[in-house]
Amino acid sequence: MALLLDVVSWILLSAGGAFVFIGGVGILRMPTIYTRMHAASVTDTMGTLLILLGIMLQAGLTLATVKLAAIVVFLLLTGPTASYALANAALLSGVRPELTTREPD
Amino acid sequence: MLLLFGIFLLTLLVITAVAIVRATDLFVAVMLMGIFSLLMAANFFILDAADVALTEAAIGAGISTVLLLGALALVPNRERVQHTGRWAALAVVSVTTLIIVYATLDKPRLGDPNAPVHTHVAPWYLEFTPEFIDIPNVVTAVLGAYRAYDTFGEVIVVLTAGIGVLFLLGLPNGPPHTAEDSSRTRTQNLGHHLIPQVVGRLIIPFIVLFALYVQFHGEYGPGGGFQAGAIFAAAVILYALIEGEDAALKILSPSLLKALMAGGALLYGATGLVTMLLGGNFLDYSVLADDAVAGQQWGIIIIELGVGVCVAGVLLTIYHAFAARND
Amino acid sequence: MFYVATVAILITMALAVIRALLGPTVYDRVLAVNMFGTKTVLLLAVIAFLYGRPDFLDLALTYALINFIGVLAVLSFCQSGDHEPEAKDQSKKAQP
Amino acid sequence: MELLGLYNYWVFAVLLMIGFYAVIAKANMIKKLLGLSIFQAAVFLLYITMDKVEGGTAPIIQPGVTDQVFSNPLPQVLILTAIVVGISTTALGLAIVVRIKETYGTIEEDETQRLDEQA
Repeated sequence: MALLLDVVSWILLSAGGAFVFIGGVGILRMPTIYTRMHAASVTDTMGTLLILLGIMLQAGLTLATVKLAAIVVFLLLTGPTASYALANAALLSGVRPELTTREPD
Repeated sequence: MLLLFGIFLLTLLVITAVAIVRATDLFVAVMLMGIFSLLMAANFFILDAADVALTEAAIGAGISTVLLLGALALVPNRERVQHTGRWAALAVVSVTTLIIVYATLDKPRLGDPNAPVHTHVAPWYLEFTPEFIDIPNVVTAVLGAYRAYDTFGEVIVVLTAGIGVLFLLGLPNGPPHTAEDSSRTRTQNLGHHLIPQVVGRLIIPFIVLFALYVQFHGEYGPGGGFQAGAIFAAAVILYALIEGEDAALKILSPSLLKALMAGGALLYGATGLVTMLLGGNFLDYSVLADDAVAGQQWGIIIIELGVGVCVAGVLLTIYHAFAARND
Repeated sequence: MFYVATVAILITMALAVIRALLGPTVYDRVLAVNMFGTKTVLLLAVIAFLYGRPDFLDLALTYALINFIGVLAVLSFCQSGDHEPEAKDQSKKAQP
Repeated sequence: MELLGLYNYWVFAVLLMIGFYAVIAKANMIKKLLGLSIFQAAVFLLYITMDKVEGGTAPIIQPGVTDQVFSNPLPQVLILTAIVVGISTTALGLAIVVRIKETYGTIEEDETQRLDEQA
């Protein structure tokens, strides 16, 4: 049982790490601000969820798990809000999304 | 392994600091200060200073950015590029850096248990706190009881800074704006942005609750008055951002804020006077209860409350002072 | 087992810092700061468990609760009108 | 490995001087204040580096756990209060800068000095 928990949380942590890393590559390599925002916010949600779930499995039924669950809930609420506010601020100041595909350089 | 993580984070810290100094757009510099603060908090945590990391988190994760942006809205955002004296300054700085690095070669290595700093008073604190004060968090014990004079001084400095900002900028006086100003207010806040408003309203109670937890759990885990005051101030600032200045000032009016500022410091000082009246020394809490240990615990809880109220009052006063200038 | 996740988070933090330094618009930097904040929450949570002191999750909770206030402040700073951030210097590139 | 134990102090030295450079070489007053914040953060780092003990943990006593090594609580107390004092004094500095802007119309140090000399 303990071994199974370890294996599952290992998988969750590694997958979460992979998502987080993909988000990092996305924020660096995507061409415009809105695409970068997309890469960052989507992978943020998934990576956060997986990593914190993996830690939760290790913590077991303790106060720490409750706190981790609270962190997950608050991050799921505030992350998209921050993305919304940021996209709005960018749009307000006149950075337009690029709707056509660009010729590869 | 954790040592390597620390080195990695410290390197990022240096890179960010260089970028802050090089940025010509002050808005960019303020944003980079956000990253700088996050890195500092992570480093503090890796260096086993949970309380300090929590303080940096509470201050850096909202309040410092908000205050800097509040000031930046009142001054030009762009730094004028000038080149006079750059090389002289660079030379001075480089030479001094080398001298300090040379001086550090004699410092004890990181984590050396025989370093002089660990052999003087710290072992005494760690050994006798369970006996004299009996709370798990030694940092809170040192802050509230052993070095209470020191902390009182710091609270007075915070209060003085708040009074100074009041003298320089002032708070809006009189009743908050009414109907004829409401059109102006609507464009000032984020009220027409539905998502931040809904999420903000949902999350503000939790932030206040968490501030209370940090305030009263500070004897058992990381936390205390300084952190709780900052977190509470962050909650009210969030309210002001989504509902508008006037709504926030209606709840915590300028006169109430001034009362909180002074009252928190006064509570701290009054505790000291009470202990003197009861026959002890200034801020020697042993006389507050029949049992000396229980008295110490009561004293710490009371002065932490005073610290929290004072810090929250000062930070909110400063925020409102900058926001009021923005009209 | 926490080390894999920690290393991934640290590398991502470095990538976010690079984006914050490169810009080109101020909003890229704000995005990087925000992402860096989420990654710090994760890092603090993971390190709390690496140290075996799960009671230090309070720190991660603090950031999870109040880190987005900074971005909201940026939004209200931007919409207050005459103080448009001037660093649209290279943002023309992003416009068609 | 022996020298890596000093890395924190070197970062302290470099950060301190980066902040100092901003204070002496930049004319913009907000930039000077940001430099001062970096300077301050460097000092925080120095103190917190000194509190670390090899194999130690934060000085919060866990019930039922004995023979734990704790890091030094004293530097933590000093820095904890200093962080809050730091933000308050930075805010005071920002307030002064705002008033200078209202009086002189600029926040560049050399321009305010020139205006002073003309007056």
